[in-house]
Amino acid sequence: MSGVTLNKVVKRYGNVQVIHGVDLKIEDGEFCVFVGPSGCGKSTLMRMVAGLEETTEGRIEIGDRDVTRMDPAERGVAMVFQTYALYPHMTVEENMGFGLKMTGHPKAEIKSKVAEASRILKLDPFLARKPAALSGGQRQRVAIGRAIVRGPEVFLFDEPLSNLDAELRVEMRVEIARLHNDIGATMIYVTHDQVEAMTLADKIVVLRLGRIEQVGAPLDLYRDPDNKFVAGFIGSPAMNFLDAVVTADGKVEVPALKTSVAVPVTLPAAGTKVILGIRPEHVDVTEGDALSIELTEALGGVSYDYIQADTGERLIVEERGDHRAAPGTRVSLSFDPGRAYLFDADTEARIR
Amino acid sequence: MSGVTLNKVVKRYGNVQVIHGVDLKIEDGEFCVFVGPSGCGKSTLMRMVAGLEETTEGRIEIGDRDVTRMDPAERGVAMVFQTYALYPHMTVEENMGFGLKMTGHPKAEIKSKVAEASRILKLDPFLARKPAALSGGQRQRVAIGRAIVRGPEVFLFDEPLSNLDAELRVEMRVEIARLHNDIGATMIYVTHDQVEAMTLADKIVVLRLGRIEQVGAPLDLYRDPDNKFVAGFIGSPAMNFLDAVVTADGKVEVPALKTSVAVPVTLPAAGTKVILGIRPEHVDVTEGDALSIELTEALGGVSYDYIQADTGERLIVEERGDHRAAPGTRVSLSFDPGRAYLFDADTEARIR
Amino acid sequence: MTYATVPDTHPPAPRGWYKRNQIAVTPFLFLAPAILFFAVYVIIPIGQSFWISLHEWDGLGEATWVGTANYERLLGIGEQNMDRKFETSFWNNIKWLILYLLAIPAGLFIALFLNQTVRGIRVYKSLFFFPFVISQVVVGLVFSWFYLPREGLLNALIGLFGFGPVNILGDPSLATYGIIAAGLWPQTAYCMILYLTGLNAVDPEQVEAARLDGAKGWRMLWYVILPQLKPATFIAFVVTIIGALRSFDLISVMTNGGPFGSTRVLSFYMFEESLSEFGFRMGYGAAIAVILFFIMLAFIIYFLWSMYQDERGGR
Amino acid sequence: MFPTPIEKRPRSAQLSYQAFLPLALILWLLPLIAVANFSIKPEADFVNGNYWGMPSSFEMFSNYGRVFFESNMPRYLLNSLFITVPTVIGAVALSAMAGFALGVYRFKGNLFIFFMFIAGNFVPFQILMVPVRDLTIDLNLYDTKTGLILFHIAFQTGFCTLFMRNFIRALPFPLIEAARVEGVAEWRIFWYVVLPLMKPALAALAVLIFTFIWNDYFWAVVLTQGPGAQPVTAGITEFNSQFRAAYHLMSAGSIVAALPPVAMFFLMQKHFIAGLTLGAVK
Amino acid sequence: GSHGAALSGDLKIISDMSNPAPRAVMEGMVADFQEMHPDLDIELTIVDREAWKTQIRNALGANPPDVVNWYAANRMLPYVNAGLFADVSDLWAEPEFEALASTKGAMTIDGAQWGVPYTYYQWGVYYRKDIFDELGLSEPTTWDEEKANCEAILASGRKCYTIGTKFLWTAGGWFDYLNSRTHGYDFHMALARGEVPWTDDRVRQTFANWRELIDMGAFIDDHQTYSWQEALPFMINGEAAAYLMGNFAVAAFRDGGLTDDQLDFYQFPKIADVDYAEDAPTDTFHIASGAQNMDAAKEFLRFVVSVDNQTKINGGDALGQLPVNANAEIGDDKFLQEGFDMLSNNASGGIMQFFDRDFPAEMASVGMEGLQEFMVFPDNLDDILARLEDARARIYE
Ligand SMILES: Nc1ncnc2c1ncn2[C@@H]1O[C@H](COP(=O)(O)OP(=O)(O)OP(=O)(O)O)[C@@H](O)[C@H]1O
Ligand SMILES: Nc1ncnc2c1ncn2[C@@H]1O[C@H](COP(=O)(O)OP(=O)(O)OP(=O)(O)O)[C@@H](O)[C@H]1O
Ligand SMILES: [Mg+2]
Ligand SMILES: [Mg+2]
Repeated sequence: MSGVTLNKVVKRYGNVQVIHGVDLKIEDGEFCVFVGPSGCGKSTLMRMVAGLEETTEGRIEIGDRDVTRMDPAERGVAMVFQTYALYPHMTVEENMGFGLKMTGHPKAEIKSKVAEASRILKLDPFLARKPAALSGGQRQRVAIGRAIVRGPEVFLFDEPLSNLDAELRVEMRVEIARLHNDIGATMIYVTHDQVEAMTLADKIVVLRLGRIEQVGAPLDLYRDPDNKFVAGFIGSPAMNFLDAVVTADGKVEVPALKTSVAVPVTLPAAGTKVILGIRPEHVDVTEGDALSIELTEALGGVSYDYIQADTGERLIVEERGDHRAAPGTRVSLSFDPGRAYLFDADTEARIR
Repeated sequence: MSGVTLNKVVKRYGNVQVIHGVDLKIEDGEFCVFVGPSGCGKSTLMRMVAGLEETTEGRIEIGDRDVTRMDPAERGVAMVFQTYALYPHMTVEENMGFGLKMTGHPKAEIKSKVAEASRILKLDPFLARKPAALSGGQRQRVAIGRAIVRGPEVFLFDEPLSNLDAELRVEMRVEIARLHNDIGATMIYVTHDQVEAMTLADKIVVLRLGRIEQVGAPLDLYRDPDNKFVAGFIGSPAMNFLDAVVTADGKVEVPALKTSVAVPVTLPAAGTKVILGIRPEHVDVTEGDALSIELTEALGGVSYDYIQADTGERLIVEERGDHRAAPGTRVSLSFDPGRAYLFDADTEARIR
Repeated sequence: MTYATVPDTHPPAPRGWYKRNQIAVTPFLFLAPAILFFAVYVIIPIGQSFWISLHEWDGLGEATWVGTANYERLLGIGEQNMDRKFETSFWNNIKWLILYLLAIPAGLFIALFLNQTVRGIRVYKSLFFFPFVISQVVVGLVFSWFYLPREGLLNALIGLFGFGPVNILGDPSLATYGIIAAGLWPQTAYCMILYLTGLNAVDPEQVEAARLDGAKGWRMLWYVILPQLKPATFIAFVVTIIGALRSFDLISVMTNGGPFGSTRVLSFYMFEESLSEFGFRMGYGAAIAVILFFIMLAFIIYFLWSMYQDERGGR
Repeated sequence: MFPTPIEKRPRSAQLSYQAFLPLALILWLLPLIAVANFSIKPEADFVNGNYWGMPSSFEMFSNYGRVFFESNMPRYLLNSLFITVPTVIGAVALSAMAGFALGVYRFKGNLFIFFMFIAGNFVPFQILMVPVRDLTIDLNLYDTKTGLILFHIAFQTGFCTLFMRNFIRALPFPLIEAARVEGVAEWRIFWYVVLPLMKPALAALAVLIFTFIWNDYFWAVVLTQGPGAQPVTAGITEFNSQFRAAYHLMSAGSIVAALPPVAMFFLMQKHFIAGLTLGAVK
Repeated sequence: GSHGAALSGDLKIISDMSNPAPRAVMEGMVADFQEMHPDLDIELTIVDREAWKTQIRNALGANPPDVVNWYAANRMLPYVNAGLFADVSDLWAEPEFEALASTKGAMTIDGAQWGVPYTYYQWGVYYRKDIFDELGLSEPTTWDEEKANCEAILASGRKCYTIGTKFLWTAGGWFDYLNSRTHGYDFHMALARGEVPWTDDRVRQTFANWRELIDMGAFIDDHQTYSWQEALPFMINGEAAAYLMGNFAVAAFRDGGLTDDQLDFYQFPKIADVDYAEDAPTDTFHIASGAQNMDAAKEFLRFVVSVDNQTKINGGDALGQLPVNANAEIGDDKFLQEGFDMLSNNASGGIMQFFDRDFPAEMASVGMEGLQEFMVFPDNLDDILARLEDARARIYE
């Protein structure tokens, strides 16, 4: 068993607390993605699992072992860094074999393990090259290969793809997904990228200011966010938020849209201020005079309308097919009230 | 008039020719985007317009002036660099006014021009700061401001947004579009990013190995690519390409799909090898047994199926709504043959 | 000097020659003073030294052409013996070259020791750098007192452990080592500062990756840190070699070449032959300098070659 | 960071490190401490063989007073200052310009000229001795500060140019291109864009050159004589003969001679390290 | 001549009289001369004596000073040959200079005179009278007495002789005496002129004599690390009993705290039956041939050798050395009197200028290095002599 369990884990730098008692259970073989805004503590948390940062309080277990105070090398984890952190003076082969060499494995074993990993990652033609002679994607693969070779129980990835260009990012993302399918090890993955989080994760952990906001499967978070923060964070383009107020007749009045909608949730008292959230892909543009189109971006298969309400609020609407409305056009918007979300204006908690 | 005209423009570094006689006319006030794979010469071409690289052969005109041998300073162009290239020791205000100061403009004039630009770009609160105290997006705005202040005829942008994170990139992209609307100057823009190219451009220039592959409006390129390279380059995810062969009955047989389709174009002789292209958004997954789903990525509003044919060829299919097919499922694919493209297997030219 | 190129559609005003060729001409204007100085004081004198080395000249009167006689005498070509002083100087130079390199590991060691972030560490770093800032003349004096045969601190210290007094600078078999040790002191400080700056630039993620890979202590140092310190090592190597071949001040202050010439090195010998109290053999001295120059040339070429390799990747 | 930051090690390791640090420093600086000790001793201590013990009486003021008032030391110090400061300014200015030309422009012979500077800098300078001495005499600059300054500037330019050029190379080139596109004349790019960014390098070089020149002995002996122009390194030999084996005075003199570069280093050390990092060990 | 005529302009003097007593003398001389010629602008530079030995050449190049210090005999030969010293034979033709006749030879090259002496001094053995008294010893006159004395001193836990050979020339003094006492002045000078091979048995005999002392342990240890000044404390502290040195050392002894009761002097004893030859080096002033103010320079030289000045500067409270002008009074200092007496009456063999002035420069340099080595490693003698012989063959060719 090699799941990872965090138990009331706390990290302090001097007096500054950056991780506030995180509890988390990652199952054996699970692909867990940490997301959250910059500075929320994603990297710190991962590095605590790796042993690169000391854990101030709490316990970290890998499998059944308490690793809280262990050396990084003894934890059975491997890490892939954002900058790859390849040793520039070693060849690809030496890079991959370095960990085994340090732990005193016989040469023949190292060779066969490296060969195996390079086969999986299609790195054979580059084994004798130095990292400087590789492209970004190849370097990234070497970094992963270096992790694989050591046969760790847990893989850690800290924004492994953010230094690659868009095309390669897609390619490597698919490769990492395949890798997880193939070797089935537990993986923890930090990313900024919506798409990576949604597509790779078995479980997404949304962090904010050193605390967990919500944990769940990607589509669960997408469909059923616990609060405005998670709702706004998951999904791209981000959910539109509009100020609204509960009316006496059990509806929600949205000034920006110049209409009221009947959202099927247990509404608070009339007059309560709420926030209505609706995703760009769930809104349709209809003829009307409520709002005006500011700008339209057509990407071929899909296009985005940037719409400004007379209240000054802005929305994005996604349209399928290839059309391009002229800026300045007046329109109305319609959507299925069942796909709208309501949040408390103060606590930002979801109203269900 | 300040369009830009390139006339048989050639660039050689020593013996290596990197631009092979490019002819291009950019109209006054047009937003022209250069795209192409890395190393194809986008930056080189733009820097030749700026005068930062010498033009080996050919002529470059801005408006009516032949600028081919002019110093950068005299061409009336302004450039925004990928790394912003702000002067770190000067405040925002000094950065923006530096060019004018150096060319001997009176102080009052500089001040008013800088004020105007910073108003447009909402930089007023930061005028007294040094670049180090600004966020990435703000720095990018200062770089643009510096370009605006000089009132150039032509703006040049070399991947101006690639150092920003995803969210900011979207924001700044919209801002650049607004800027172009507002000041209406000629702009040349280099990018790797599909979305930027599609949304910003009046005209996209697709480059490959120092040659122009196709020039046209974004949706024209999307709908009507001249060759396989352009078809594959424009649109995201990229178009799927499948080996096919013309049959005697005027259809096209696609082994990967285990079917033949009647593509409404002038077909070459039966037996000719062709390539069939179809965009992920134009394919539907139906029940069947022709191919198998390898992997599914659900992003919430949209999901992608990675599908492998028995021939080994791979396809991506975009599906709306949130579903997630289990890997391994056998399926068939259907699409409107009118949306398919055919390319010559050898020349890769479009068959129309 | 200001001129206005308002970017507008007016045809540009006719421009001066300089303005038209600004980018091509500027580098030479900027280089001119440096090149002038350098040529007059360095490049041309090197040639002149070659020329002088082919003459016999007392530095006062007329020079007489003697061809390669000076070199033949130095190297013992023909029936004469090799110049003994030259031989001693040469081997001493070799000792300097080899032993001086100890400054590199020593500097690295101290740099590693000081590469921490405790309170006041900056002051410590500066104080450790101290010896480098001090003139070699003073270092030489200090060490010659340190070595004094009777009153020297060194003898006081080894006396504590029951060892008899040694007269390091008076013993021809030890004197050179004693001077080298004195030279190592500031040189180690120099290497230390180079390594400290080098350690600053070590990629922390690589260190972390290596920690995950199970590398620790010496093995971390050897396999991961040292390769990253290569640029620092390179510079340290270069400055140490230069320092070793130039070792003049220390010898002149500490032993003046003695006892009976046992601490001479080539640079000192050439000074002695051409400009010292009894030295009136400019040609001979120049010949020694030329030989020293050729030894150095090996290092210069090595250095330039490495730089050239680096440059080929650059813009 | 390597080695492992001490604050991540056990408390005991931290304490012993903190304790060992001053100890190591004392050992390292032992020769200097001894000299400092010498310089405040009365002459009697040396007669009585009390070389290394505590001073029997505290004679700092009288010893240093004699250095300043009974010898040419003050003149030598001033000479050193008047030699060192113009040299630093000259060498830094020349090499900043040369470094700019070599670092920014692509032209034929760029690398050749650059390598010439490097090679010249690594030449054993004794080879220059005779011709430079003759040249200086011919220029009527023998035994003048100007003669020394001119030579030092020329010789240091090699090293400084290497340093400056590498530093400028490490600057983002688009900064220069941006200025060019903005219509800034080349020399103004140097003055307004490049020079301000080179401040750390200028500071680091200034400190290095200051120490090099201040401590120069060889050329001082070759190109000057007497307190009219000689710097303190050469002057100290006169001083030493004047006071023969008076260790207390010689020590005081040595310390006085060593102090200015030390002060310079302490004042500039922040920039010094920053500049070195970028220039030498990039 | 311009006797008494008003002098004006600049007069640049570089002097190597840098030790405390000579320094004061030099400054005093310039002050006196200044007083005599108030319109003259005198610029005096005093340079370290050791450093001056290398700097003089640079100084005499372009833009030279008017007057410089140097040494007589062979030591001035290169500068005379190079035409850097002005011919001052006209001065020597003046009647006042007849009183300098005894030093004329040392100032003469190619029949002309190239400078004037300002002082000379005897060499001899300075010793601690109090220690001799304590041990019941008396001044030795023969080699055997010398050795016997030394035995006694050694037995008392002291060294016989202090010496500092770091700058080599002190060993030259020992050789001058040992060689001339063993084989006579003429042989010594023949050796200096390169007419005798260093491997000659007679030379070996000289070294054999020297070795007797070395093997006894007569010299202080580690002398190769000390300059002559650094060797002084050994005698001042009573760790060594004697110092073979020039008379200029007396001032230093006195500075070091030795009283005239403790300090005494004897002539280097007889070894073989040859006439005594004595080292009495002459220090000199010269005019650079490029001097700007030749009149003033010559006047200064006249002043230097004048009777009054000679009396004044060589007095016991000044240099404490011997005047070069026969009409000058010799200081009433006991060492001066003894020395003058010795040189006048007991140096019938001849006057030597000193090793580094009698031997050509290059030979002197190689030779003194060999002497120093011999003093530390007497067993290396054969090798040393072979080396010196090698040098002799080349240098005098
Ligand atoms: N050594 C340190 N000392 C003090 N605070 C630190 C230190 N390292 C990190 N922090 C703080 O801890 C918080 C979490 O940092 P962390 O790097 O984990 O964020 P992150 O979520 O990975 O951000 P990003 O997405 O930008 O990588 C930040 O507020 C950061 O300022
Ligand atoms: N100084 C140079 N010498 C030789 N070849 C060069 C030089 N600069 C660029 N090249 C070559 O010119 C070609 C075009 O380079 P350019 O920088 O214009 O590509 P790009 O399209 O901008 O690529 P990217 O998207 O990576 O920025 C490349 O193949 C490059 O290797
Ligand atoms: Mg992070
Ligand atoms: Mg580019």
